[in-house]
Amino acid sequence: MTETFFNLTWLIPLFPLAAFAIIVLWTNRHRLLSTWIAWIGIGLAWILGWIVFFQAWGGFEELTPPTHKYPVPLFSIPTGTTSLNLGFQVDTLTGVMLFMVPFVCLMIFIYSKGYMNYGTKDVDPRYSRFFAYISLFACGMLGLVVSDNFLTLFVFWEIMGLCSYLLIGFWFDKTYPDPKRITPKEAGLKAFLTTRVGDVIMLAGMLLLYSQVGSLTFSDVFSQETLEQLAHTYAWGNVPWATFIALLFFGGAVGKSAQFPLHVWLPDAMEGPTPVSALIHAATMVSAGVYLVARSFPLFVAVEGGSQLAVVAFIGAFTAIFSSTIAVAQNDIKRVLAYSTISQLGYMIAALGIGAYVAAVFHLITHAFFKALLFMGSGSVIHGVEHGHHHSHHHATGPEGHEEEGEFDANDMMNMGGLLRRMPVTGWTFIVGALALTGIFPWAGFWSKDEILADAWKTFQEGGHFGVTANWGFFVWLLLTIAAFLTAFYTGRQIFLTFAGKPRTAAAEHAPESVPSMTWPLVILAAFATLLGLAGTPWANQFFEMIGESAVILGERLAHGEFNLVIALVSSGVALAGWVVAWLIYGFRPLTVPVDPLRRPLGPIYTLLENKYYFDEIYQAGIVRPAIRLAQACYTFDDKVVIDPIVDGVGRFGRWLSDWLRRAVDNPIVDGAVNGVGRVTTWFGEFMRATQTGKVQNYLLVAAVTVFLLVALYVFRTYLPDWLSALGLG
Amino acid sequence: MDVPLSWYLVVAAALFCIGLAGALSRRNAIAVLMGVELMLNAVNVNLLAFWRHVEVVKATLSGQAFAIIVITVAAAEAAVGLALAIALYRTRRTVDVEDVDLMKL
Amino acid sequence: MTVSQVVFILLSIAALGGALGVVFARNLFRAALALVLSFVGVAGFYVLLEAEFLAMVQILVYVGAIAILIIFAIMLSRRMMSSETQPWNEQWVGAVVVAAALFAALVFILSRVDWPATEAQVPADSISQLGQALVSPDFYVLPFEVASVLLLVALVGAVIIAREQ
Amino acid sequence: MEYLLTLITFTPLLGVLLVLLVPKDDERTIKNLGIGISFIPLVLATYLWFAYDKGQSGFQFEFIADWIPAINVNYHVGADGLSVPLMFLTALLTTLGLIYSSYTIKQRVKEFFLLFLLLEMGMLGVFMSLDLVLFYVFWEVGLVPMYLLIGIWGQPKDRPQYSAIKFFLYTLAGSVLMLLAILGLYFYHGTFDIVQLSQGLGSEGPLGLVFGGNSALAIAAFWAFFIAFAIKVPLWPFHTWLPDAHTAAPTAGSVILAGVLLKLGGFGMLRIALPIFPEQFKFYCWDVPIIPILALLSIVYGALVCMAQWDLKRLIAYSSVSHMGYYMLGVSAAAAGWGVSSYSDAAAMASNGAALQMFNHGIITGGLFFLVGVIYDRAHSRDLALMDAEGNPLRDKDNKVLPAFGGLGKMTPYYYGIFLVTAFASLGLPGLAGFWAEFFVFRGAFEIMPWFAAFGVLGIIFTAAYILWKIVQYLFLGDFNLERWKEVTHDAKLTDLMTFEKVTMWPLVLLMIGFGIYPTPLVDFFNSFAQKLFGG
Repeated sequence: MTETFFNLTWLIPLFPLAAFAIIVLWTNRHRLLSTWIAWIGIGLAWILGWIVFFQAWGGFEELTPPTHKYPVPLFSIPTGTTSLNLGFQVDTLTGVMLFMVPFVCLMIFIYSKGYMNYGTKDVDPRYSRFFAYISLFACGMLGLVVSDNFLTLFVFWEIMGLCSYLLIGFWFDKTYPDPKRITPKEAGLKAFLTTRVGDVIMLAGMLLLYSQVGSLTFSDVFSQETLEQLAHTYAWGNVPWATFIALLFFGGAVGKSAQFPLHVWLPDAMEGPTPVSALIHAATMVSAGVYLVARSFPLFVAVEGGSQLAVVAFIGAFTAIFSSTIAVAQNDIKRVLAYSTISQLGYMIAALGIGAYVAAVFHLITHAFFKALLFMGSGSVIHGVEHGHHHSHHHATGPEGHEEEGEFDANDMMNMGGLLRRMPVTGWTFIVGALALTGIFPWAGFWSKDEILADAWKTFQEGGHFGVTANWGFFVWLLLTIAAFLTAFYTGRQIFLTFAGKPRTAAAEHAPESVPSMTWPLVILAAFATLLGLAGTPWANQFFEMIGESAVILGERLAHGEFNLVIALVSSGVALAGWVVAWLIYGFRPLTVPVDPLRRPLGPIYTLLENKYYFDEIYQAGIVRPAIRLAQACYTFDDKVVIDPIVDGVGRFGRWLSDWLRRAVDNPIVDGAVNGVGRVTTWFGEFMRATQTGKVQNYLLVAAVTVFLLVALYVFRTYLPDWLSALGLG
Repeated sequence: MDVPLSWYLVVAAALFCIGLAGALSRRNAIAVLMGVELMLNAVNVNLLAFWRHVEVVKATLSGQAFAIIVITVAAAEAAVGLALAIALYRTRRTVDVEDVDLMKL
Repeated sequence: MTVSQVVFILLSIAALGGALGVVFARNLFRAALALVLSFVGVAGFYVLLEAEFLAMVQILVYVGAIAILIIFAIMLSRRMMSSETQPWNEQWVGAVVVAAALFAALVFILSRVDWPATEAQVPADSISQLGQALVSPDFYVLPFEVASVLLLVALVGAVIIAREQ
Repeated sequence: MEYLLTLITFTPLLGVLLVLLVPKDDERTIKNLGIGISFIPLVLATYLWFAYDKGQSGFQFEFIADWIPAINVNYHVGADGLSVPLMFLTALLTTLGLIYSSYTIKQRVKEFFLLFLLLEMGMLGVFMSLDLVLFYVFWEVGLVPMYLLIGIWGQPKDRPQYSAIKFFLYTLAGSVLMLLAILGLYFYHGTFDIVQLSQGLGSEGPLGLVFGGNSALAIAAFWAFFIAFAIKVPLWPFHTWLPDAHTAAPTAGSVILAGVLLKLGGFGMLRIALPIFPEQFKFYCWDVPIIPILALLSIVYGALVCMAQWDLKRLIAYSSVSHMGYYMLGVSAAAAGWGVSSYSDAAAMASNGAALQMFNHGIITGGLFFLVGVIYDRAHSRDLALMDAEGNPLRDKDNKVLPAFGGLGKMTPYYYGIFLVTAFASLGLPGLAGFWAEFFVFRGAFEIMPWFAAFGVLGIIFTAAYILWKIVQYLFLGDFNLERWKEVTHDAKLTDLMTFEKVTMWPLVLLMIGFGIYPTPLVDFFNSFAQKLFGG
């Protein structure tokens, strides 16, 4: 197979970019046209992306070096005598990302048409702009995966950050009567600033890497010699540059993938429209952090047994369990999924931390499909409930119609119930997604999650690769297994609260099924969520075949756990247990009142979980408010107390000095003399005034007299001595 | 040279002083202007006399050139002066400089 | 007494007499005619000084242009010619005294200086030399040009001033 | 060709003379004439941009003529990679400023256009000067028009006289120091020629060491130049004239002030202070790192002060302090890397970044001031929140600040879009022009002075915070409240961008996006300059 299409890879992100530009500049007023332009943009990207993917799957036999395929420089920037080359590349990691990203994007683009109420009277006033933004976002994500260097990767990374900001704050005019509830505009700001912290750390790492290596191109950075050099030169003490830079990169991943402690932005990002949540905050952007760690994995493993992998494993595993506990006590259907996302990203990060590279990437891909499915399902539910609410509100005659507009929260699972009957397609696809998420055989999540757990267990049993110690393997396995139980529990809780039982509000009672443009993507994604796992079964692991090759540089050391029946049974058992517990609490006796039955027995722990361990409050009090206070102090210092007063003081001193000089020196002495002259002049002027007749000949006469006097003066000066001597007086 | 330099100078001085007296004493603006013309003529006589008796040795022509410039200025002055006189006459029906003392407020 | 000296004395009489006529004539028109006489006398001086070109210029510009201009001006404002008012102002005594005193002082100084006399001849091509000097960048082209600009400005100015509003 | 620079610089003077001839009631002619004339330097500067050979590092379009031969002052002009983009920037911002002002300046139109063109001449002259006296003369020429622009056309409530005097005296104080240093250089070396002075002062150069190795004199002269330029940049703690001047100046004046006048200081650092006093500059950046510390303070402190501002224009003025701090950090890193062969590329990158920061700050902050002018022209108010008498924001019962505007994103989407691009360019979003400057500054700094760089990147976070939190959120986000708008603006009409405002903004936006995506043409210029200074 020829590699012709690899040369066109750089076009993939340009299609959505063109769509963005066209919509913003020209077709903003025309909704249907904008929709189609966005669809065509992402559709072309999808077609080309899959062509490239299948070619990459076919292999790169004749190309060397084997890891970073097809680096093509697009342009360069001069940097002193050298220059910085930027371009794109294709390798198998890029390939699988190109399999997942444009396809999921396409599904979500199609879904968005219905979600933004195209063709109804409720159509969003900024409908076209929404498609422009998500097109730009798609450009960012696709650009990220085809970059051949850290710089353009960072550029697209930040463009996604921008889109995330714009899309979370898409309904920036929304306000809530509850002042404590975060509004979309604040959520957008919070997301941008929080990820910015991680980005800056990553930028620092990138710049240090650039300083050390002199290049940012992957093939240069990940060459064997460079890695050796980075592993054996030291930033300070005994911290090698490789470790230090890898940790800084991980900082970026923590921000983008919402890992502890920078996880706070993701749940609030659910204020954005649901397709955004599905697209950015589940399927693609948040997995960019994982992608970054996977992409720079050679750097992470350059130092055998360094602390960087331990940090990654710890953060990942801790985040996985930490956020799944929070998810248990959330009532907002999207927030549950948000915490679930954080938790699943934790899985991937933890997998990378123990060297389970392939398993992490595999989970990234499967997770993208089923989490997008879940989010879009939840969006469909919310959409339905909102319509049901409007419907009941407008047509209600009974007392239930008197709910205050605005008080009603369509996201709240306590307001739902019994929706499976009202929205069958949404309901069943949601359940498929939930099964995939919880890792029930044979759905996709089972295979990918199981591979991570098996790898962790294997690390515990046989010792890890890359110097990961066996105990880390156990630690990760244990935490992830507990997290698997919690995942099943909160997912089950979600299903039972939403779909089972009887509707708890009039809104849920009247919720209609969504339009076909919303349900069809659900069905397609459900199919993928069911079947995709078969790509990575232990018996025919196509996925490993493909991805494993992209990490050949890691040599024989790449972890690949064989299928371990015991582990599979344990994790499946744990997951089933979670479902069962959820059923016992929420499904066996469906809720009739909107109060969680766990609230009372868990008491303060439930409050703690409900308030997300008070992280927002801690950050607010510990970082945001001190920063604002510091800013205020600086301004006071600047304008009121020190700097400007000094400047003004110097000015005032100058004025005082001149004033003093005027009073002490000028007035009595200089001015006295001047005034004297002035008085004489006045007197003389009075006298001379008489001579001012205004007649020109008078003046002329004075001039003539003067001339005469001057001549006479000359005569006297020259000849007076002669005359005197002639008179005998000399 | 038959006519000594001093003769010219004395005549020029006389011409100048007569012109001066005219400029100072006539009431009519045009007559004043005529006096001024006489003074300028006296200057020219001086310039050319000095040229003939002093400068001609150096074979340069400053005196003549100066004289031409002076004539030019005189012509310009006469043109503007007469224009003023006519304008004055038109607006105030007089050309008596005694009556023109607008400069004194 | 050479011929030149006799001619000089005659010319002096014409020039100074004309000048006195300008100052003392009651009738303005006559004063203007006396001015012409004086100008012609001065032109004669120039001939004596072997500055023939200047003599011609004197005749052309002063007699031909300025004097005629003055006469025109006098005739344009006819009432000026009437001599019912005193032609001299009240400071005429002072003017005469100052003029006389200045003349005395000047003559005194002139008498005290030993004036040089030269036997050098005026070069035959002095007129062409003068022409070249006037337009040569090494000599007088700048004053020459400035003078022409001055004439232009005076021309424009005179027209604007004298124009009917 | 050798007259090109002279032509560019003095065409505005021709414009001044022509505007003088137009009667002052004929405002239409004055405006058209002023704008038309200002296009000539713009076209010529664009021509210069393309005619300049980026492959060479020396001065091009050089022209030298006697000016005051008695003291060896020459009319010596020339362009290199540093000055060409800045001249283009100056010409562009002047034209845009005049276009904008022709719609917004209502009183004393003739004087305004006249002074503006005079100002342009002064600024262009500084960029082309290669003789210290010429440099100094142009430097001062720019001062007076700006003083008058602030003083006459300032808003009465912003204390324009105070601000103008402060601006004038502050800059003049620096100028006096600079003049003394220029005279010192002349008395010692006998020349005012920048090229000779900056080539000659290495130990092998024809002029020997600066001041013959007399370090006390050299240090004094260095600081004299440095402070003069630092005031103009402005570097903390010499910055307090800036917020006042910006606040008081009319919109186009603020644009020029931020877009070009600040660059004069930056230009001086790279044209004079660094090439003539490299050892001294290096000493205070590396051995005794005073200058990078001041740069860091400018960055972080400037950004923090922004967060405490409620006056939009003042906020952006302080953001200039912060942004020019990045510039200064780049210059310090470049100076610290001067003469060390292993740092030659890093120093070149830092210098490229600094120069890029000058250019980008010019288009971005210039654009921001235009955009502030847009809202000010409509609302006649710049406060982001409702303020009490002491100048503190009012709060509602939930202790939330009451925004004065809000929701403009919904009402004026065009304005919002343009503002958003400019704001994100300002916070250094990759893909827009501002990023590359920060990237290269930090790239150089991380290699040469990593600790300073590490502190400096904190500024990026604060920058994002004040721009998104303070500006974008308070102006555009939230719901539009018609009652409050009427109360704040006394029933003014709210319209989206008008054509002349779009005409003014689009060139800048296109430059931001264009150089954000493909910065190479611009970096080529600066790199050719950096190669001359740091090239191996």
